[in-house]
Amino acid sequence: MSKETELVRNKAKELLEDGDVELVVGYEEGTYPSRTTPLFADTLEKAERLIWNPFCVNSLPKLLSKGHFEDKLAVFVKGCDSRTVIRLLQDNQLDRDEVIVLGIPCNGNVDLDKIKDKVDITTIIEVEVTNNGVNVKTEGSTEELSREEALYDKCLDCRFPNPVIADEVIGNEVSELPKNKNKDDEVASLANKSVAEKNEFWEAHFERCLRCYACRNACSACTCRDCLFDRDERSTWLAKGKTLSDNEAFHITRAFHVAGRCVDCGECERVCPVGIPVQKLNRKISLDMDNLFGIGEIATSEDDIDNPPPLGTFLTEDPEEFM
Amino acid sequence: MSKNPLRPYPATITEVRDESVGIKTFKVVLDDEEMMKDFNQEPGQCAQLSIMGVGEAMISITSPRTRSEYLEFSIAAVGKLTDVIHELEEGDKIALRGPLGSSFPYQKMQGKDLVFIAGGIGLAPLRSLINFVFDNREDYGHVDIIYGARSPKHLCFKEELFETWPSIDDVDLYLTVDGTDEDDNWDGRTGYVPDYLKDVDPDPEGRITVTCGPPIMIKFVLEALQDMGFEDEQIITTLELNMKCGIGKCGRCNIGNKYICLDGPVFDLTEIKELPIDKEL
Amino acid sequence: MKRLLEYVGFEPERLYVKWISGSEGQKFADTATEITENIKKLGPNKKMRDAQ
Amino acid sequence: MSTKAIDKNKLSELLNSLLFKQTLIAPVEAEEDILLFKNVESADQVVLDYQNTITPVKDWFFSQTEELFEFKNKITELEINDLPATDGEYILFGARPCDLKSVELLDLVFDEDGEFSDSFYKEKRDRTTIIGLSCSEPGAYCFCNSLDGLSPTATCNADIMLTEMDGDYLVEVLTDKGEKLVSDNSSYFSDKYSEEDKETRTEEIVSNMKLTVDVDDIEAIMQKEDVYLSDYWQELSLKCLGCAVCTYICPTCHCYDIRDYSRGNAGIRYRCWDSCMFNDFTEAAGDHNPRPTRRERVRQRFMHKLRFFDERYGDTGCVGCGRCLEKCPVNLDITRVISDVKELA
Repeated sequence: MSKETELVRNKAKELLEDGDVELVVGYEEGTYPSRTTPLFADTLEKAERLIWNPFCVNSLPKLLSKGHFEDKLAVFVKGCDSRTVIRLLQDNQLDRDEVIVLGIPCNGNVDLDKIKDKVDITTIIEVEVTNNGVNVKTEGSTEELSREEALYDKCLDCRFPNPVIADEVIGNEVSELPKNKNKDDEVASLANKSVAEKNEFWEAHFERCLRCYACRNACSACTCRDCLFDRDERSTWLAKGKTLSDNEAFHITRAFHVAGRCVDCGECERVCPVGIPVQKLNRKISLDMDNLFGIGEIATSEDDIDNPPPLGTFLTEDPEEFM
Repeated sequence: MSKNPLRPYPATITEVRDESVGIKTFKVVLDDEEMMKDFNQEPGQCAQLSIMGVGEAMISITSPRTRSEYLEFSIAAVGKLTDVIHELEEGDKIALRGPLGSSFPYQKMQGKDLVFIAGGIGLAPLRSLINFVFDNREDYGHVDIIYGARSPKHLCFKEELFETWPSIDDVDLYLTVDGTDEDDNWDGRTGYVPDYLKDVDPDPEGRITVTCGPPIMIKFVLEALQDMGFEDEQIITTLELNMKCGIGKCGRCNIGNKYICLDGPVFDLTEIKELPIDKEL
Repeated sequence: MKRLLEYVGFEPERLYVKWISGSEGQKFADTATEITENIKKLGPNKKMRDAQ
Repeated sequence: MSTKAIDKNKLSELLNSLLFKQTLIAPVEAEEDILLFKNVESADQVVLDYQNTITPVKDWFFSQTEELFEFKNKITELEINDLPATDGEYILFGARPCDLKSVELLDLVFDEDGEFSDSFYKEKRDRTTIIGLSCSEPGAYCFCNSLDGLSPTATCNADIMLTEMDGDYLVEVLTDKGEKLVSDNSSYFSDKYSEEDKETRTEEIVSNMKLTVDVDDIEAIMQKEDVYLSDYWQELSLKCLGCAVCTYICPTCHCYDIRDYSRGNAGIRYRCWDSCMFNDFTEAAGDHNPRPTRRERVRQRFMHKLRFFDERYGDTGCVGCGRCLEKCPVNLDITRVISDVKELA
């Protein structure tokens, strides 16, 4: 058992035993030790199944945003997830007094799709992620991979390895992570391409979209109870059918809807089954929003909870490019 | 290429009647005469009605096949499509495919006494069977019709209720309303359908009951019938869920191994009890 | 919006946003003429042509 | 019917020659690691050593969006016309056994005899010759071998089945359609292998399966009322995001929606995939919903696969392709559900 797993289990058991919470939300082993799945532990027995490792990727706070939970609960968050917590608090999707946020600093999550050609993912026993690389220990051997070779793209450009909101931090704070990738530069270089090239790039991606709405359902900013894409029977401009233009209209519309609210967690892109670079759209919007409204990175501290998203408010000093 | 099962055919509305509050009855004739002649719906079956560009909905055919020169549909305006249908007038076009779904077991009912129990627009699907029975009067025994609506204004098929049906031999009609407004000239019974059923107290011996109405009414009627000693096979009802394809494929109306659009809407209580249901439908 | 549409490959000239007051009739007419002329120069939009 | 062999280099020659006369649908890499079945213009594009495509072959027979008919309408005039029927012949190349099995299951739904047989599905099905391709290396999430009649080399309803051997492929010719294709192109094939060779190879491949699950009695267990009403479904639904990845990439899911596109006085009606995981799927007029929460929707999906499908059609609705557990954003795993449900009973 890893040191982190032990800490996570002990913390969960302590909170449940003391009656501080009714439910602890964390991860347990999924199909394989290298795959994780969310666990809602409401008993000490279940808390014994909790784990923590670099495969704990999906954002847990999003699962709490449905108003399903009446009891006080605790949730484990990484740096990126902690921004989701702020996002959800901004939207009144969570009640700050009812959630104990347990932060765990993170060096990056391992992408099984990336490493599956190099190691047999069914035999992975342990993985260690450091600033210098990723060591994957399997039943037979240990593979040393670079961060680029093993981590999710979203983790290669991580600016928030440490939780920005937490009632308690478990484990040691992570110092600055290496920048193995620069999303903003990628956005800029795509933006500088010709109209035709940009069109070709996006159409090739949008054409594959299945309209499964995984990006929406995993999104920290998508908190509408009744989403307009489920209500398309009432709209004439966006059909449920899968055509390139409907797919395109879907993605452009969704990008707008998260403008100024996207916390760059990268879950949309991770969950997309057909590999659409959704984050390249959302990041572009975030950069534009910063450029127009000077908002910088949003949801980076508890103080941001009361800062309304810029497109949800009107200020007389708002920029007006069209005047 | 085999026949496109999802394609409807043009039809013309030949008559529109105001039935009750928010409910209209449409008389519809398929434009293709052959098709109209061969339509041959069984009592209780449905058809898919479409307005192009708006959508399609499964509606029960309220006229019997013994009156084969037209099809009647009684429709409450409850959604986007039915709102548009309500604006249609005589001579307007609609599209139609069917007949779809299961029918009442009218052959099994032959020689039996029958009790029809309906609430509100729930009389519409039963009406096709009631008129079928009356068109073959000698095949069936005594008929009781217990029918209720929210108020006298909400009663459907008033002409049949007050004139046609009472004049038929060996028929008893029991009408009730939940309540009345001041301007209602109502000297009949006030109260709920399940209570009236208990008062009428039909003898289960040699009887089959058919019920349709709002879910809450069906629930209490089914309970009452069982209390009176009716066996599950003697209790027949119709289920309704959101349906799309009408041919048991699109998955919307799936409950257990059944598709309501194809295997239903008519079920007897034995079949319903076999369905996995954990709450009221 | 203009920025995003441009990013996904629309010609930026296809979207106009301009503030015109109800009293500025001439400005409205001039803008409409200007837009029409520019769009004619661009020719038909090639994106999202498969829309039904 | 007969067992033959084809060399690896001859296979691509064969595909290129078939391309001239027929439309070839085969797995291609649309983007790095994103494999999809698509129309192929040259045999070079075809990927042979893949594990599973993202979307299953159902996409070919039961298109994600299918136009049903066109209409012209005014209030007192209405014209409805079928769209021109597809012509031409198709070859679906490279379908894995799980996907082959799924076509067998979809046949039960769409291609039944009777008045409601789905003409769109049937048309494509009748015009398509299926060349299956055994899995040489089962994927990490594959569990087909746990299901009845399935294995990484099962032929199911393929017309021709290829199994990779050392340097060439063992070819099983299984139907008249397959026989025709092979006899029309006989120069590409030789008589090297026998049925025994296939058996030996199958054993070898099966020994590499990573994931197994015991599905015995699962239908009977799912039929128990206690299981249906169990709190387990509520617990399971907590982690479900409610997206449709599992159902859209599932080779046997067949739910669809019907919608109209219309502009002015004309338009088309089309159908498109829909998912029981969406919250508005069963919502009726008046906001009444028989599956109001994720609990009922998650339960419906597993009940349908493991019980209802079997009750209606006599076969399990899961083919063990492993796509849903792999692609589910939270790894909601049907193999885990099967073993958990067994514990409940």
